[in-house]
Amino acid sequence: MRQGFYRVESVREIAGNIHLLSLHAPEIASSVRAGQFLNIKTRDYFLPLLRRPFSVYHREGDSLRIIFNVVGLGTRILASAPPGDQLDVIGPLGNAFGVRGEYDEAVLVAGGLGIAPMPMLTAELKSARKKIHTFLGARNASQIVREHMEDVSVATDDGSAGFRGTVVELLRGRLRQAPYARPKIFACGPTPMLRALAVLAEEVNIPCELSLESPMACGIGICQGCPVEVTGGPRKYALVCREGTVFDSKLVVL
Amino acid sequence: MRQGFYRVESVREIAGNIHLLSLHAPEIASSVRAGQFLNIKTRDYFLPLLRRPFSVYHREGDSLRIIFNVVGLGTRILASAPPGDQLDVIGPLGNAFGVRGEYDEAVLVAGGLGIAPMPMLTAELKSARKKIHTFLGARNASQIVREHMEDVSVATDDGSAGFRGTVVELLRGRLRQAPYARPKIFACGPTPMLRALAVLAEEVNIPCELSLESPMACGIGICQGCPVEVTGGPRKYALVCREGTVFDSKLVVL
Amino acid sequence: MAELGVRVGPLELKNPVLVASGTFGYGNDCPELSDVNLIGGIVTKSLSMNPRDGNPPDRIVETAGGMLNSIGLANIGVHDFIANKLPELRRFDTAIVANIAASSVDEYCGVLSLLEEQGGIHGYEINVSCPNVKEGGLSFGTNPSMTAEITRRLRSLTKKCLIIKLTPNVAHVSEFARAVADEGADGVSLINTVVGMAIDHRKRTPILSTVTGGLSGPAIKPIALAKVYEAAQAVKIPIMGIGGIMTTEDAVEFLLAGATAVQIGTANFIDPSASMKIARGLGEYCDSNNIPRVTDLVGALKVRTDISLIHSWL
Amino acid sequence: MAELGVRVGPLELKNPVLVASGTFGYGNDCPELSDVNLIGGIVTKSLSMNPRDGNPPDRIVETAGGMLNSIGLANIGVHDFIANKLPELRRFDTAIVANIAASSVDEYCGVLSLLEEQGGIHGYEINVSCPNVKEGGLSFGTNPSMTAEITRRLRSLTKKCLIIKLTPNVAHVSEFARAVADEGADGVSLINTVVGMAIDHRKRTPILSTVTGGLSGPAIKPIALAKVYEAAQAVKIPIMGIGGIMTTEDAVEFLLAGATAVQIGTANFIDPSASMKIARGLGEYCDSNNIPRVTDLVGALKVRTDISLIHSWL
Ligand SMILES: Cc1cc2nc3c(=O)[nH]c(=O)nc-3n(C[C@H](O)[C@H](O)[C@H](O)COP(=O)(O)OP(=O)(O)OC[C@H]3O[C@@H](n4cnc5c(N)ncnc54)[C@H](O)[C@@H]3O)c2cc1C
Ligand SMILES: Cc1cc2nc3c(=O)[nH]c(=O)nc-3n(C[C@H](O)[C@H](O)[C@H](O)COP(=O)(O)OP(=O)(O)OC[C@H]3O[C@@H](n4cnc5c(N)ncnc54)[C@H](O)[C@@H]3O)c2cc1C
Ligand SMILES: Cc1cc2nc3c(=O)[nH]c(=O)nc-3n(C[C@H](O)[C@H](O)[C@H](O)COP(=O)(O)O)c2cc1C
Ligand SMILES: Cc1cc2nc3c(=O)[nH]c(=O)nc-3n(C[C@H](O)[C@H](O)[C@H](O)COP(=O)(O)O)c2cc1C
Ligand code: FES
Ligand code: FES
Repeated sequence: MRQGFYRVESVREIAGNIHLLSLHAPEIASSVRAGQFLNIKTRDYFLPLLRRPFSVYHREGDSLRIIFNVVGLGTRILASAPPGDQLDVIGPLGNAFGVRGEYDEAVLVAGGLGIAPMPMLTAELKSARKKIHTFLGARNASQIVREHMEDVSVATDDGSAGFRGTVVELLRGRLRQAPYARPKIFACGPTPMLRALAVLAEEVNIPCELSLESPMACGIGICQGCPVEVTGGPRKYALVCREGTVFDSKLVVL
Repeated sequence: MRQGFYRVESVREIAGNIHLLSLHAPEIASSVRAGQFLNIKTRDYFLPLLRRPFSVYHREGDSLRIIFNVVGLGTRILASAPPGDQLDVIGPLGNAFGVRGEYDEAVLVAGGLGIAPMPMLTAELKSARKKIHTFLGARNASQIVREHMEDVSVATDDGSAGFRGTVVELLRGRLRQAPYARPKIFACGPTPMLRALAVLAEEVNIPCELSLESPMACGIGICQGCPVEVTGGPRKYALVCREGTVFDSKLVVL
Repeated sequence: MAELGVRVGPLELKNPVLVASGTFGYGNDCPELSDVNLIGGIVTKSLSMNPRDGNPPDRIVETAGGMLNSIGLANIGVHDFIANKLPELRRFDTAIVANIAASSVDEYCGVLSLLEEQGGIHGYEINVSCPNVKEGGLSFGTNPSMTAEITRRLRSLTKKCLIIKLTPNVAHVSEFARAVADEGADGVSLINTVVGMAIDHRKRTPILSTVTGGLSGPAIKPIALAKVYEAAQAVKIPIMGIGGIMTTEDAVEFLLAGATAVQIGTANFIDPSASMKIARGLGEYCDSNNIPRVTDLVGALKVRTDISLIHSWL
Repeated sequence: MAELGVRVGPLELKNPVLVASGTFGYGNDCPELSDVNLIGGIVTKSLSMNPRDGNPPDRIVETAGGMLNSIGLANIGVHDFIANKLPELRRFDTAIVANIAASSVDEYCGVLSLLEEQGGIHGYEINVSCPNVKEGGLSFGTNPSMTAEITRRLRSLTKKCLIIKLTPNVAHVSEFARAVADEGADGVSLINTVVGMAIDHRKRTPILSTVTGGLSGPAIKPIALAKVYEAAQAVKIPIMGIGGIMTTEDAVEFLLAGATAVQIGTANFIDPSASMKIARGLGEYCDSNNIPRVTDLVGALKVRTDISLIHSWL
């Protein structure tokens, strides 16, 4: 974990309202792992006040990429950040996906901007020699980003691309057809999707890791602002920013 | 008085930390008079919260120019406003200098950014066929702007250009040497300078108009936030934004 | 088109948006930039019996997301208002609410009585954030029994809409809301400004001539929402929500928290037609969300009840 | 090089900058990003007798120039703190101030007594913005006699620095400052967060699980300055100023208003080394303004005395 000013290399819109921002951040790039995030100060004064957390989407040499939707002021500012701009960034933050371990086929499941960590995860899985299957859910065809991902199946709410319905339904169907060999699920996306996925993983008894979101004030574990309810153990809550963002689906209550 | 979005044509630094911003504002340009000001929203959200008032510096066709120092956030934002940016502007505001009237020689006195209204005033005085003498005070040579002004004499605090001392001392000396024919003083600048000038005008008994500054919340007379103490008459205060910014030096207490 | 009309006691408003006292002059000060016929009502600058010069400069300073003011209730006095402002206000197709400020209970009564004799005033808003000269200048509004007494006395003088404007600078605003409701006020409006201060570290002086002033603007919206919600839980009389309302969504939040109407203050300084835009915006908001009556939003906040005391742990 | 040391009763601080309770974990949570040896002191997260889970999500929401939190005083409890945090804290070359929260006077006393037996704690800050279970959850801190009683009981248990942290959610904070000064507190710290609320107009729910929360950050700086100034006029004991301090100049403003030291809260979330930068900044500020001792700034505000009552007219 470090804090520094890093140069914006480029920002461009790669899909409907989805922007790709590239940062020159050698120190962070050298240590970041899939599932970790950056906490970015979008401006040097108090509006927005807090940093904005973004998963690391992709790494290329000294460059780190994030992708994001413009949803409010912070992302609006980032989307129009001029190349050369120096952003105050803290990272890498959070734990990471459990890439090592006893499984053979990795099943990646992402909804909406939940694709964000998948390209980096894909890269790590490949070097770990895991077989990869990717399931992406999006509102419609215009919202699909599939770069740097493998064996991609798509579900859209409106059926404008791939399966019509949720990505979890798509996966459920796929699992019915043919089981994977010693699979493990890695997921990121909206809470309702993760909730449904956790249920599915339980049913079919496949280990499942979820990357969670939470409003965050600090991102580094000092504000206690990002609780998620956890099962088993004395504590009722864990901190998403520090003990997560990746949790075993069996150990969290969504 | 109107409110509208007007396009930034250009912004450039014309002297040490002094910036010239040009706005395409036909409706305002057609009616503005020397000494009036614009109230500009520097951003479309709440930091800065309030508008920022700026005297109209110069008019050219449909274009209005303002010049300003970067002193804080609002001016910092304006100084880096990209051409094509649309600024929310209210104007023209305030009364104006009394160009018409019984005098022959106009004596313009400005300190620091008090030069702002002088070019427009000079233009109006010329069309009113008045003789013009301009006295500019600045911290040092690098802070002097003299475009669009006539018969300019300069005073600097450090003597790096013209007379060493205050512009009021410079004027006092000049008046000792040779009196003007039916003169009238028009001034804008820091309060201490205007105070000294009012005293001088009183002594030598020359009519004198001062353009005042005040913190302003609205600029249009609805907040009562910009009082200046006035003499004679029942009321203790007048509103700088609406009853001014130009006042007869005899009628205000600075 | 959704129904936007609301009622505050006997006062009928064609829509729930008013301009707040002291932030729009006397109501007719900038016709070039705003059309007051489009909003539910105008609350005038606070009126006292005699003209008030107000405080020395500086009266205004900007803060993070807000501003401090110390105007000192500068106003032309009720006589001048009646003679020179009211006739024009009568011509507007909007509710005129006269805001009254005073330094004694008798002065409140005197000003209201004078206005009561005039036509064209639809209601009164009482600014109790004023120094009670009898009590060495302590604000009426921080003393429940004083606030109640003012209400009782004024209630006996008018059948028109009587609204008491509460100060947020108290521990429990609900206590004050109850006190005035019990005395028959038709409504409460809140919040007035929050006491604040700004310092010039170079000069080592307070920026406002009066040391402290009143904080307003977006910075105080969360405080205002909490106070409005607290008052709404405590009393049944209508509430006018005030504090940092800049957008239509802000106004909706106040309605959900329990306000029947809202007042726009600081936003007028930044955009003199802010209140008109919000009034129109509320109509569009209702239409696009299939809300037949704006009153359907009032107090419609859904609050979990499974969380007890802990909410007082911050 | 200016002298930056200050004293709060028996507590000596090498410089007047501390990190505020609950905004820096237990003090040793982010060594990679900040060096606590550079600041005057650490105020720990509020400690209660038993561990507290804290409130359900959402606990955080950003507002204009500020943020609301409803953490619910989630903490590991004093026993775990003593066993697992204190040993590390002892190694730091900075003052350790243990902040205590409780739901009964006895709990306050119990927690302090446990800490009193340990070495390495230089003082206590008492968070009285807690629900008094006996009183149906009304906050201790909004009741002067309760606040006084807590002070009296704790004073009898320790000779170490005892600081009472006051809530701003009262009409007259000076009343509370006086009450605790009279009971022998070594200092007061203020302000704690301001009660506020945020609403999701789409879901029509409060954003915080507990409906209301505590407002902090730049938005409340003017409120905090006014409260600190009011307290400084009322009592002679040292004051720790808190509220929206983001820069060295902000800190200077609090000192001028009468604070002997300052605490940095929300700023830590945005920049974990904010307090260290401000501590260094204060030294540079003094040097470049030829101020030999930082204490020369304390209460150095120049206030006009020719303006009387009117300051209560807003
Ligand atoms: C660990 C983590 C990783 C994330 N990664 C990505 C990513 O890779 N791509 C992406 O597009 N978005 C991501 N998000 C969501 C992203 O942080 C928000 O979209 C962003 O903060 C919105 O800021 P804003 O000012 O534009 O929106 P606003 O709505 O104006 O923000 C207001 C406040 O709400 C918070 N907020 C808003 N949306 C979210 C959200 N979904 N989760 C948490 N806080 C939120 C903001 O941080 C801010 O404090 C991530 C969130 C977290 C917690
Ligand atoms: C009628 C009028 C005309 C002006 N014309 C010019 C001009 O032509 N050129 C120029 O450079 N400046 C001019 N000023 C001053 C200019 O408005 C301020 O420099 C500017 O508002 C600073 O904004 P900021 O956010 O950069 O500074 P900040 O210091 O961050 O502003 C903080 C607050 O203080 C107010 N403020 C700061 N300085 C002044 C000031 N000198 N007078 C009034 N309010 C101030 C701001 O408006 C804002 O509300 C004028 C002021 C007035 C009242
Ligand atoms: C410059 C200014 C002047 C005000 N004058 C008055 C007044 O005369 N009487 C009154 O009751 N409230 C007055 N207020 C308070 C506002 O009516 C309103 O309650 C407060 O500003 C909060 O709303 P806002 O955040 O939308 O501004 C004034 C506020 C400001 C900013
Ligand atoms: C997330 C958060 C948690 C806090 N927890 C505590 C706490 O446990 N005990 C306490 O006395 N104050 C607590 N506070 C209040 C701060 O210590 C401080 O008084 C307040 O935030 C104002 O300062 P600021 O504006 O610099 O943040 C907390 C504040 C925040 C934002
Ligand atoms: S965001 Fe602060 S602890 Fe997680
Ligand atoms: S600035 Fe509002 S009245 Fe002059």
